[in-house]
Amino acid sequence: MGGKVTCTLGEVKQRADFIVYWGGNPAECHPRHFTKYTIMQKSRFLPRGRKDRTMVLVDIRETKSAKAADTFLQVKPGKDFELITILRAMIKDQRVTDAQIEDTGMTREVLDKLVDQMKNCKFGCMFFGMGLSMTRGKHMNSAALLTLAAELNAFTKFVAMPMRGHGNVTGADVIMRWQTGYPFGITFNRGYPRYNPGEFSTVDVLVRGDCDAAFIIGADPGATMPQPAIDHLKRIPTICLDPHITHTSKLARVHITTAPQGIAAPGTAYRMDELPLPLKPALKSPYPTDEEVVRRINEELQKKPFWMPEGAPLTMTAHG
Amino acid sequence: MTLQVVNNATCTFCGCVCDDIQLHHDEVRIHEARKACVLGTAWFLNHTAEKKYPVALVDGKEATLDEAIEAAAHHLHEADMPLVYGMSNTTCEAQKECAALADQLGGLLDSHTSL
Amino acid sequence: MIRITGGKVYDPANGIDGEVKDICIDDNGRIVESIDGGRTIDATGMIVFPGGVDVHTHVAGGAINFARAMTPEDHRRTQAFIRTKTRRSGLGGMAPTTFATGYLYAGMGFTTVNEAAVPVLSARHTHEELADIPIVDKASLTLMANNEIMLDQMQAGEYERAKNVVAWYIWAAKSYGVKAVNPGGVAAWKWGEDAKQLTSPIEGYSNLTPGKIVTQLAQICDDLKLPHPMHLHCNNLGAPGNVSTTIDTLKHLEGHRAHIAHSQYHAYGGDDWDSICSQTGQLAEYFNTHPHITTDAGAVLFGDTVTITADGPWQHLLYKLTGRKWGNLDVENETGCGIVPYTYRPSNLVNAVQWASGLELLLLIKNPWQVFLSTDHPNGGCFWRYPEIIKLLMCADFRKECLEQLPDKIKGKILLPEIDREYTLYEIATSMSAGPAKALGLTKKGSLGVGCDADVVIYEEDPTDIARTFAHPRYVLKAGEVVIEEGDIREAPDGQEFLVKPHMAADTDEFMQPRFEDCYTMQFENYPVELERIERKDLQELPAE
Amino acid sequence: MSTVFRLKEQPNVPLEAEVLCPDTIADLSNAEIRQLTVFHGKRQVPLEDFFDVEGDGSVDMELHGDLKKVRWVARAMTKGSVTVHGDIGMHLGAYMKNGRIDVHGDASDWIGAEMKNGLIHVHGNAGGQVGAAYRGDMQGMKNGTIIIDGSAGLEVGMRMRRGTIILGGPARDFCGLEMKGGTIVLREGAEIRTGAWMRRGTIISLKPLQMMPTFADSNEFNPTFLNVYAKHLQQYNIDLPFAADAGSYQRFAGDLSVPGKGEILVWNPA
Repeated sequence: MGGKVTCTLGEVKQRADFIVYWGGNPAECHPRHFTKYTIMQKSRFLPRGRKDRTMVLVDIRETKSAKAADTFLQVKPGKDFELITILRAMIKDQRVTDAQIEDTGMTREVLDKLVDQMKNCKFGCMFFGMGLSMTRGKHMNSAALLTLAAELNAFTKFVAMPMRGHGNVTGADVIMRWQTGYPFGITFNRGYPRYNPGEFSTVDVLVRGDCDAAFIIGADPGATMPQPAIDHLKRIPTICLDPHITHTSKLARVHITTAPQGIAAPGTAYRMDELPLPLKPALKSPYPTDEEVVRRINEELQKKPFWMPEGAPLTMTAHG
Repeated sequence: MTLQVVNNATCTFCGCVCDDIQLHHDEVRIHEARKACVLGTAWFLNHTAEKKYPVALVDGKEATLDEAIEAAAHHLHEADMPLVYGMSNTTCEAQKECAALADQLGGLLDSHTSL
Repeated sequence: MIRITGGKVYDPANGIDGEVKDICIDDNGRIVESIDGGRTIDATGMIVFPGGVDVHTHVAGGAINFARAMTPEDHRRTQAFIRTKTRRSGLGGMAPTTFATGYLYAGMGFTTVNEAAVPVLSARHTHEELADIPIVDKASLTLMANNEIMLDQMQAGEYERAKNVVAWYIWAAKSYGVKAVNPGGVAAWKWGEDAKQLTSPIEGYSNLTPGKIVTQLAQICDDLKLPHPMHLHCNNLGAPGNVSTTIDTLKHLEGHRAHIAHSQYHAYGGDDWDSICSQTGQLAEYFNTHPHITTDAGAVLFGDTVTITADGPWQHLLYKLTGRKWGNLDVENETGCGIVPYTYRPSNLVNAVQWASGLELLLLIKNPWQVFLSTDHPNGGCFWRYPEIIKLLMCADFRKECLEQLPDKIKGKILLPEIDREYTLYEIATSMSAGPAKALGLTKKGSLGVGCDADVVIYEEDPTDIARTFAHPRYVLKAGEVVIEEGDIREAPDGQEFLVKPHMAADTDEFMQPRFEDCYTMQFENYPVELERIERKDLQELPAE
Repeated sequence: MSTVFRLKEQPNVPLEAEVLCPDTIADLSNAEIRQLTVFHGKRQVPLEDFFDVEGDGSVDMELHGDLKKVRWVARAMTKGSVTVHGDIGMHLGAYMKNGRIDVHGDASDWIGAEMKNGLIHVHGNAGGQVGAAYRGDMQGMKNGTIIIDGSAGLEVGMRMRRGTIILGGPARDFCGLEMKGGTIVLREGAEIRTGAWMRRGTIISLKPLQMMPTFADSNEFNPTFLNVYAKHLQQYNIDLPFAADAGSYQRFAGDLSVPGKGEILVWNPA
């Protein structure tokens, strides 16, 4: 069974002589990734910067990021999982036929070279984007790449990292882990955290109509989710906090305008490599911060009767 | 008019969370975000300290913050299975309050990650 | 105000060994000579200890949080703390959530913990987690021995500079002291190598050896007047025959204070996994003749756990040995950490040697002020299993029973069967409270003397099961507040954090900035943890030399 | 006499009702059963708020109604039978140890997840993760039999260790994902990535499959064990072709990426 082998971006900056971007378009979606963290940086170990590094881009179409790559590999749409699995087999010298390789849009020559680069670099790093993690196969595609990276450690130093978008989504992940043990997809309906993606993840919950009120903050599902999910948000009391009036605000029973984080609200945000950074707001907002509003809702709820029956046990063996 | 400067400000638009941005502002609007990329620049310049929207809306009508907080607490308290969702574009401090909210409510807690 | 009356008091810091006496607590949460009025707790027939102090544990920060994400299957089967109107919910298990960590520690009478491995880059994160661990007081140690800016200064022979760098990092991280892990080895691991010999130069450096790092860093900790000496995780953890590395390391420390972390993992003889054996006799003898050095056991308990250390090479080895999950996280310029779930089995010869070695060290090191209770949580076992270790230390007969589960071929590989020593309550109180508090330099902890923090545990002795006694205290008081009563958590107040501000040369910022910008990816100005982020703190400013 | 449960009130949000299990109700009176606690979302309510209960407790249970939102029925059951007339929600028979469950309707996700033994027969369709492992666990179902007459969703038999899953209809992606043993029979084939990352175990498909690239195509054959296995399956009214004159099986070995020693047998009619 695999695992997750990763590092902070500073390690990539200092050491990574071989970098793969898979299913992402950093040139347009994370514009400073190349210059600040990866291929363009010089370091004591890679004094010539770009010249000392090799970059491979894997994607289903040639994006602007391809210009920055030494090699662009165009994988057939929906074949990422197959291609990564082929690579896992090839690094172990298992036989895969040419026809099977070509079915992913690659050739043996190309993959032989890639495997050779992966095994013989000094420090390899794979970044994967939503082109990988949000297409058919979803979390299994990410798991495949993480496993490949872990397995490459039999030959050299190799790590992998998701290219998180969406602002501070990493912070949510990190905080939920320390407070609940789980990164997302959690229920507290038994009085303690339980986890089951697919059961407690929001799209599934909304599409099945499994919740009867929604509190939405720092997201606009009214614009991004499938229609049945949006329909359910319209049916139930939805509460929305956002600096703007969003699609979700328009379908919500309650909208509260809040100060935008990092611009007018202070605090902390986590970078994609799970490093926390302080925010330095330049402006003073006429609106309260998210933190303040949610705290006040919490305080308001404290005044109401608690939902758990009296005399319920204080500890028990978890059940899932 | 001379603009005020904030050094080493942090941009939360994408997961890079660059913390070397220099913001030039007049307290209402950010006029320049040096070192920021195109996405970051748009992010900083598109938010202002102007009061463009009502403080709160309850059932489509303008409401005070107190009224909105009371209404929010009421709906959440009544629900048998409330959901707390999102938390991408917000601070860790607010995220902690959200986790506390779901814990206190006995509800669901989920972020963008599950998409 | 509270008066605890009628209990047998074990307070090694004040030489009190089972004397029946009253303990008085004032409204400031301090122990005082006497009080007028207030609540009386009748502890007649019970025993009274100072609150436990964990000198070495991993309960907060990037690594344990990584472990939490890797073990959802464990969270599903563990003890759940149910939400109450005022108290947050939590999950126990191998890598407990922050809230549960506080409940579990307090629930067995521990009131102070030392988070022993904080990379500076995740210091901000670690403090946020520590703030979410209720009830107990906390200290944290900054990982230093593989910091490249410091290593460069040592390599250049710039001792003063190296010292300022260390001071700068301690203050930037808002920590309490220095943890050295596998000196030179983690830096090498980032290239997939390891540093196993104390006298050969480490990968990437011309003349800097692990031995030199150890000596200089110990000197730096002394010169900075840190209340806790260098906290050292020796090279070559877990490897057969590593006792020679450990003894060699200790020799490099002559003339310095030091605390050796989880020495069980560093006390093996043999040449490979088949011939591995305990060499705790040698190591204990060293401690017995060098009273200025302390250690914690890093004892192993059979069962499931998750191993998590900044020792990447060892983790990769474990992953290869077990074929289970593996997480690894390298932090720029500082350290790395690896995470592998693991099950210690009595039938496994290596595990059996580890289990015996931890207990042997606790029993063979004669002075309980020198060797402390720990499992290197979660590496050797979860901290909430400490009462099982106490039972093993106090009952030679119980040890004998446990020895029978071990494989036959263990004969001749361990010393435990020949050891009859049984800890007294006084010695237990020393090893789990007074001793670690003293080693940490926490003068108000581990003592029931007047002026100390009123962290007090009252146990009801269960002569049939000592582990039960220590797992279920009747009362636990934290800073004078009753937090556990009759087995229930009554209050979950916030604890405080211990910080030090070491003295450093005035130009250290200017010195650091260009070097910092060379290897880090965040802004120099954004890097230090702001003091005001730590809400409840006990800050100690250290004098210059 | 079976104990009969009729859903009288449609739950608004999921109803977690692991008390609906022979082990829990067998020795209880009708009145006691009515008072058992179920979780309607976060609300702890007596069972009778949602169900009419007929008869005293027994090891045989009948459930009637649209139970799509009712979860965890027959969790860890060790004996008796549960018969569902209607659709049933998630986690039916999860951790089940013995006994028999019949669903005359559709079932949802995670049925028979991590089950140890027993039989589950769904006469309609099932959701995903049939007989699978929950997140983080190393092993899915450890033994027992799951028969789905209709189709099933994603990750059927994920990490299963032993036992049998038989699907009358097609499976979706990742059928037999990381399988460690046991057998999956696919009468109508599957979508993609069947047997991905499998270590051991057997997947038999009566329809052509789109194979993962990391399976090696070996010989065509009619292994003798299939003869025995086909007879074994006849007790569930499943006909597995094996006669040489009717066709043969093409054998694929993999998943090479692990590298694993699983096999996928695809029926090739003559």
